[in-house]
Amino acid sequence: MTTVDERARELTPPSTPALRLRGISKRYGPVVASDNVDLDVNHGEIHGLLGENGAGKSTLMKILLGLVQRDSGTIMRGDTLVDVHDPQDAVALGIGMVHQHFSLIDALTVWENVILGDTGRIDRAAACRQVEEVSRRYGLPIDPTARVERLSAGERQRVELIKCLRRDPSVLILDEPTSVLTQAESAELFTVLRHVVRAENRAVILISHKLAEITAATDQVTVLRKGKVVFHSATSETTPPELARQMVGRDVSLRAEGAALGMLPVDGPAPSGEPPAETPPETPAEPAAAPALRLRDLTVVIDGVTVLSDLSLDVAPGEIVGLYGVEGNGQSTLGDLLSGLVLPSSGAVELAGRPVELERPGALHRAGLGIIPEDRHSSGVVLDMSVAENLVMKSIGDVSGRGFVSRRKMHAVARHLAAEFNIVAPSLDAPVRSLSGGNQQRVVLARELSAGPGVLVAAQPTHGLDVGAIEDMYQRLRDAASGGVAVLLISTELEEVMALASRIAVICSGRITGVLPAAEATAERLGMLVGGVAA
Amino acid sequence: MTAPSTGAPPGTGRRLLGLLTPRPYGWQTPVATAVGVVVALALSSALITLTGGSPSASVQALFQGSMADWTAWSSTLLYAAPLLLVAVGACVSARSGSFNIGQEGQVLIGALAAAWVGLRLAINGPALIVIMLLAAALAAGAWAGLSSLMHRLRGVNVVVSTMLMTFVAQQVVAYAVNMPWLLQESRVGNAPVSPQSNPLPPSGLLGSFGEYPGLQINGGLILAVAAAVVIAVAITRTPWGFRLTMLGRNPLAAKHAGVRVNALGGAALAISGALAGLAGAVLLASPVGVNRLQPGMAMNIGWDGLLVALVARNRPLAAMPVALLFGVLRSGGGFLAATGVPSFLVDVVKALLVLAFVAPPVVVALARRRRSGGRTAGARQEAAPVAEEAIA
Amino acid sequence: LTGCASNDATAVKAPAAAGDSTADAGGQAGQPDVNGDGKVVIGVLSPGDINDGGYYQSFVDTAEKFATSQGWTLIKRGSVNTSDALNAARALCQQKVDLIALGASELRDAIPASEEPVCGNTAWYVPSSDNIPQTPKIMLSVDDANQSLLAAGYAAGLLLEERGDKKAGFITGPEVDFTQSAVRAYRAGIRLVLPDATVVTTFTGDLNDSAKAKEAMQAQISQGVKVVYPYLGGATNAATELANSAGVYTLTPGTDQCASTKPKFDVSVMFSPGDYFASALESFAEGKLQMGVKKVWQLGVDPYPTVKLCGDKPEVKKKLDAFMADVGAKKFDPAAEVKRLGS
Amino acid sequence: MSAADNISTILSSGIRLTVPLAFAACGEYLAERAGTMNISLEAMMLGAAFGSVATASATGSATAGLVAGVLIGLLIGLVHGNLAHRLEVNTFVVGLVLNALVLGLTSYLITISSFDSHQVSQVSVPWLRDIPLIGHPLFVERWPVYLLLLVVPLTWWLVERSRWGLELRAVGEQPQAADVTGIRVNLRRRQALLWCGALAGLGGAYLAVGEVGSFNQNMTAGRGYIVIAAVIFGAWRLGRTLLGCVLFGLADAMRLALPALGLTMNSQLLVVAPYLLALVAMLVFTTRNREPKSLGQPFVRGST
Ligand SMILES: Nc1ncnc2c1ncn2[C@@H]1O[C@H](COP(=O)(O)OP(=O)(O)OP(=O)(O)O)[C@@H](O)[C@H]1O
Ligand SMILES: Nc1ncnc2c1ncn2[C@@H]1O[C@H](COP(=O)(O)OP(=O)(O)OP(=O)(O)O)[C@@H](O)[C@H]1O
Ligand SMILES: [Mg+2]
Ligand SMILES: [Mg+2]
Repeated sequence: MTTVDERARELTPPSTPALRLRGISKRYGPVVASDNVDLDVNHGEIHGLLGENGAGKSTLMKILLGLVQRDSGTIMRGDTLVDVHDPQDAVALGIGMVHQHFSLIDALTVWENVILGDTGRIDRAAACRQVEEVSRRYGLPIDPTARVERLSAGERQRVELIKCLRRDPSVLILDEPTSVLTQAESAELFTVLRHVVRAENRAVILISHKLAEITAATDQVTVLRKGKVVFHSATSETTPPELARQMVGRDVSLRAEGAALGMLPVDGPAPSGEPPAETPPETPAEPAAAPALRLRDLTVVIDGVTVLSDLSLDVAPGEIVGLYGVEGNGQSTLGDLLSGLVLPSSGAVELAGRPVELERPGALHRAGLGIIPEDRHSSGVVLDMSVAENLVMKSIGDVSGRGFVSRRKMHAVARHLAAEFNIVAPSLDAPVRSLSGGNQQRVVLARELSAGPGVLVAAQPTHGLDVGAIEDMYQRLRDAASGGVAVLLISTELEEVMALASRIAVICSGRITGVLPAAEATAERLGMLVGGVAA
Repeated sequence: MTAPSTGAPPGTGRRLLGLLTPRPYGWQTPVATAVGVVVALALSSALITLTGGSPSASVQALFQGSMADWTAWSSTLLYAAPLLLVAVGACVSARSGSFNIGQEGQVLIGALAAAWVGLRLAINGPALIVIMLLAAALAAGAWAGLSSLMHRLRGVNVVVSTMLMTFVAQQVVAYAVNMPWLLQESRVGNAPVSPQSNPLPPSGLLGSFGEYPGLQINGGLILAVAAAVVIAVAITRTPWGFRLTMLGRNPLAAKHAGVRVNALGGAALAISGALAGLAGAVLLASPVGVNRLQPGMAMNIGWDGLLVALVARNRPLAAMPVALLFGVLRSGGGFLAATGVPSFLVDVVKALLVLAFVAPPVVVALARRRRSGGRTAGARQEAAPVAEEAIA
Repeated sequence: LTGCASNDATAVKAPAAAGDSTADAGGQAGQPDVNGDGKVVIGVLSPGDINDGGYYQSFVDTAEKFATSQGWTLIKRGSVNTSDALNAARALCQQKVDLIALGASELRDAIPASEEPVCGNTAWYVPSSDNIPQTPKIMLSVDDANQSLLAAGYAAGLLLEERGDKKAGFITGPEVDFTQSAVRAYRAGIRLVLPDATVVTTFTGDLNDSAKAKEAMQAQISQGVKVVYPYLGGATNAATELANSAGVYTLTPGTDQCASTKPKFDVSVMFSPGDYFASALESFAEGKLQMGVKKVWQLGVDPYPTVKLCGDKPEVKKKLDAFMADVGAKKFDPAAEVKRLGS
Repeated sequence: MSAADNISTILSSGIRLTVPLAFAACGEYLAERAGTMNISLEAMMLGAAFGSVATASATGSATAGLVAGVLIGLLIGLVHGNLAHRLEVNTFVVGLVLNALVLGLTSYLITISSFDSHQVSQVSVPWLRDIPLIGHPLFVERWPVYLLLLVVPLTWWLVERSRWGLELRAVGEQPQAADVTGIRVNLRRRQALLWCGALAGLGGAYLAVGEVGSFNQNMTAGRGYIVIAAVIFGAWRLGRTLLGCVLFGLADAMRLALPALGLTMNSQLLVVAPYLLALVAMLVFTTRNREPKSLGQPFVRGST
């Protein structure tokens, strides 16, 4: 490893940008993922990259990394024109990236993962030493000999960072690094980044959907829309509303904007010394009849880890209950459980007062529970089946007669739903894969609501949706509730929960740490509950 | 960063399925295939010339033995029937996402069961052949079901277990035909007996329509075509097939949608085994073989049937012409050997031709992807046509 | 015009076809060109590897030699799967062969083809060991494996006796009926000479797995076995070479290999299909090969089967020849002896 | 003969039967760790056996034959690798076709040629060979046997300690992640197949010019599949895989030697034993966790 001083010398003069992109374009068939993008990234700066889903942020970074080949354009590293054909080239150019997916090998240890992709002999002792050194320098504690499969999400994130920083990249790219971190962890991360940039004169590209993060952490900011650069500014000279407008191309309502952009005050965890106010027990707006959905003492253990412990929650008909918490606290397992993918080791789910036999496939659906799963690609839709097929997936019996699926009936149902839910698709026979994220989500929503459920569980329903789609989704959830459906909204976005829910339950480490009526919920109180402070 | 996922990862099967469906590309695939065949034939010719044979005569013999007249067609169809049965079964399991490669053994188990019923149950009349076919399907279905059970109980990889079970099946049959109390042929005088069963009684044979030298259609072919049609309809038109496709393409979503993943996956594997078992019964009871159980009687029909399904991209109807093609290779190859071309060389020619049919679609797909620039792009873009086609 | 052309073609062909059928009538018993197409084609099917340098190859070699000398065409096909026998025979018939010769009785399931119209004008030569029913369309060539193996055992016994030893070996492939009965006859033969001799038998499971055959041979050699019968296919040579290096006597599985030096055999046991086939081919050339008959080969009477000593041991040779003559003269019943001494 | 001599004989025989398996197993183990289920192992061994005998006969040197065997194994590995990990033809199909092709080709070529027999020479280690019981089996062997002393540790070192092996393991586990990290997944898999081909070739060549001295049709007789069973039995660990080979080799040796000692066993049972043992091993031990997670799956960048 070169020392910091050496690099600092090497990298002067700072006047030349570390990275200069000119006219980068990339098409995927009809989709222009990158449209003549120009971008300068300077040493000693954090450069924020903003944009809606599908704006082309990841594509641009993949081009930089050699994972995707650009159609046209030039890349300059310092003063030289370079070509990046594969990730090895990128490494040689000193470009490192912390990926969102697919970059750690579970079966290997931390140190093995960290040196993966290097060249030369393996020196275990040296590697461990380096891991420890890097982890000390940046405050990212980790055991170099641990197997990655045993690590938590946050720890994995640390490994990713260490792996990247150890390569000593002069350009560091982070693609949505905070989505699985607690606020405290995010704050730590930004401290590390500051250090990296200020003291070590590196260039950092930070991709995020969260405006607050961008405004707090970056020096420069670039906004992409539909593959084009639509806005560039020094961060200090712009404001979050301005950025939001640039991203979506119009003014957005404050609520939706806040929810869509994740504008959480990033002021760190609440001071822990002060004892939290005692939260009153759940008080539904009107003391309704029997709850439509009752979760009773649910405990789920996966691979020896208790992911949910004694989780209890009621949702009354006509009510929207928000389940709020930082990602990785058991929400996804709860979603899986309510999708029938995971069985609890103890506890029960009651629908309209009757316990559901969770072992029976499809029992929840039959008992009247509709669900919008968190990861629609993995369990919500079958990407390679058609829109129509996905729409009738759960009620295939209803569109069959005499043992055969009736294409006619299927199309009739699908046409009706597509019209009602504004699903835009090339055709009903087109695979769902060809739909945009928002429309894929509408397919799921349409399917679930069309079954006339008594309970609707929406897990991260607006993830990956643009503002218009978010507004639509909100309206549909409210409509469903006012129609008497009990809605459980599982979300990591505070603004979203605040915007929709009449009661807010907070989940932390697999248990409910408190339930507040929306009126009493403030960011501070929720923040404390999220941190597990009020048990 | 990977968020800890709680659900099971999408199965191996699905990814294999993706591979089992080389993507179609208009005119390019046929052209590439033609080029492949020409290359294979050229290589074969070179080899044949080396032995002092005549390549043109060999091509002619291939044709003569397989398509030149009704007799040749009859023999081609005889081979095509068991191949088609195996292939249709392979389509079912591949669609469900569990990749069965143990057909060669399942064919043998089917033949074993059919032979046992045919020789040991004193039934006369047409009931016998029906019971034989049922027994074959049941036994081989159960045999394949064992792999499913192992997957379910202990997570044993289906590909690995079906492969290993093939070798077990071979020894089971070898054992059965060596034990007089099981199925070994009866001794006449003091002449030695071979490791094979007695020939089946006439009521245990599959009848044929048509007479030599005209076109002869054996009951096995009718069975195979019926199976292909039924399975094709079941896969594409029934709720069951709908669930099966869902399972194969996204097991998690299927489970979420209320599909009983284990039961359906197991059923698919058992059905594919049962169809392979039927193929074994057809090998046993139709004139394609010698109507007795022999350890070598599977004659690679299981492996080749798997190839048929693969070339047909797991569509039972498309498997029909492909099975016919493989039937042509077999009957033509047999005829070629009868012209004096060494039979090992015939095997080489067949292997080269199989490569010629399997490789070109993939080459075309790859060339496409290379040309389209984005290396990441390929998979995503190509997925669309596959899906449409599979559903159509 | 095209119509005319095709008419011409059929018109020309018709008389030729008529000529064919007249030739058939006389052809069956009169000349080697049985089907009367103007050339003689012999088709040979063998269940084994026709290049094994032994048993199966002898059949093809004989046919080849004879066919060449007569200017006939020979079509040979080895390693025919028994399940594929019928189809293979049919395909040969379509090649218009005049004589189909099966290399071994394993292929007997091909015989039904002789009744089919495809094979209407074809002579059939079928070697057998007794349980193939005679039909009017085939010529059976029958030998009694008991006799040759008994004599082989007798020869082995004599060699053991001469060495003053009592331990003999037998190595073969799969444990199936024909190998088991071979063991019994061999053992009986040895015990005719040495009533208290022991015979060690190893089944390697595969007639062609040379490495395993060698290991079996090695094990027998280290157990002090002095005569071993490698009753094998492709693995014979590898095992015999090992025996040679240990000075252990060996016998050939079917063919005359006395001339061979590497490996070297001490006794040639001759019962290979080629030996019998040669005489059938001779009668065929003369047009005297008759269908519907059975030729039984008798040890001690016919030239084959027989057992020949390769080395120069007049004493042993005399006793062996006397034994075979006794069998030929029906002085005793080989089957009964095998039953008595074989197990 | 004393009991010790008998044991010593069986041990010798077991070692000779194990060695070709062990060479090929080292190769297959490495290929499977990289994610390829290499069915064409049989083709590699058989092709190499033929090539080695042909070359030994032509050059008069058994050692040259050994080298030729390795080269032929490499060639088949190259073909398999390029078809399966460049053209993305299903690896099982490639394996099946290659097996048929090589079996046909060698069976055919042996019919049109004849070869002298050659065998590599034997090494007898002074002193050590006199150790009772194991001295003779272990220290009087044909010299390529001692190559195992090199190949086994080298394979282990390559997989477990070298950077290449680390990358192989990554590729066999999570190819997408490995790719993002900058490892050329399909290249690594092709390289693993080359190593596998070289070692399977060495095993096949050893069988031909080491053990037997000549070639006969289908002389490997399914040893490739036994090796695959051994790797499964060994739960994708080198030590246990080799243990499996020794077990299968010794079982064969006992089967072949025991009749000479007056004992017999059911042969069918012994023939299936390797496959049954592999199945049982998978059922009894939860080998699933140790199975390379992407075993048998093709890698296509961008697909999941
Ligand atoms: N391999 C591909 N094939 C086809 N289209 C693609 C491919 N990869 C990306 N796209 C399309 O290119 C566009 C840009 O995608 P990209 O992943 O860069 O978006 P992003 O800005 O990173 O979004 P997100 O916020 O979801 O990460 C999208 O419309 C996407 O659908
Ligand atoms: N009991 C079973 N028998 C046969 N096939 C099954 C069985 N259970 C599941 N499958 C098939 O296996 C596929 C994957 O199932 P599952 O998610 O249980 O396993 P996995 O751990 O993802 O698979 P793999 O071990 O192949 O990686 C499914 O598509 C299904 O078709
Ligand atoms: Mg992205
Ligand atoms: Mg003629």
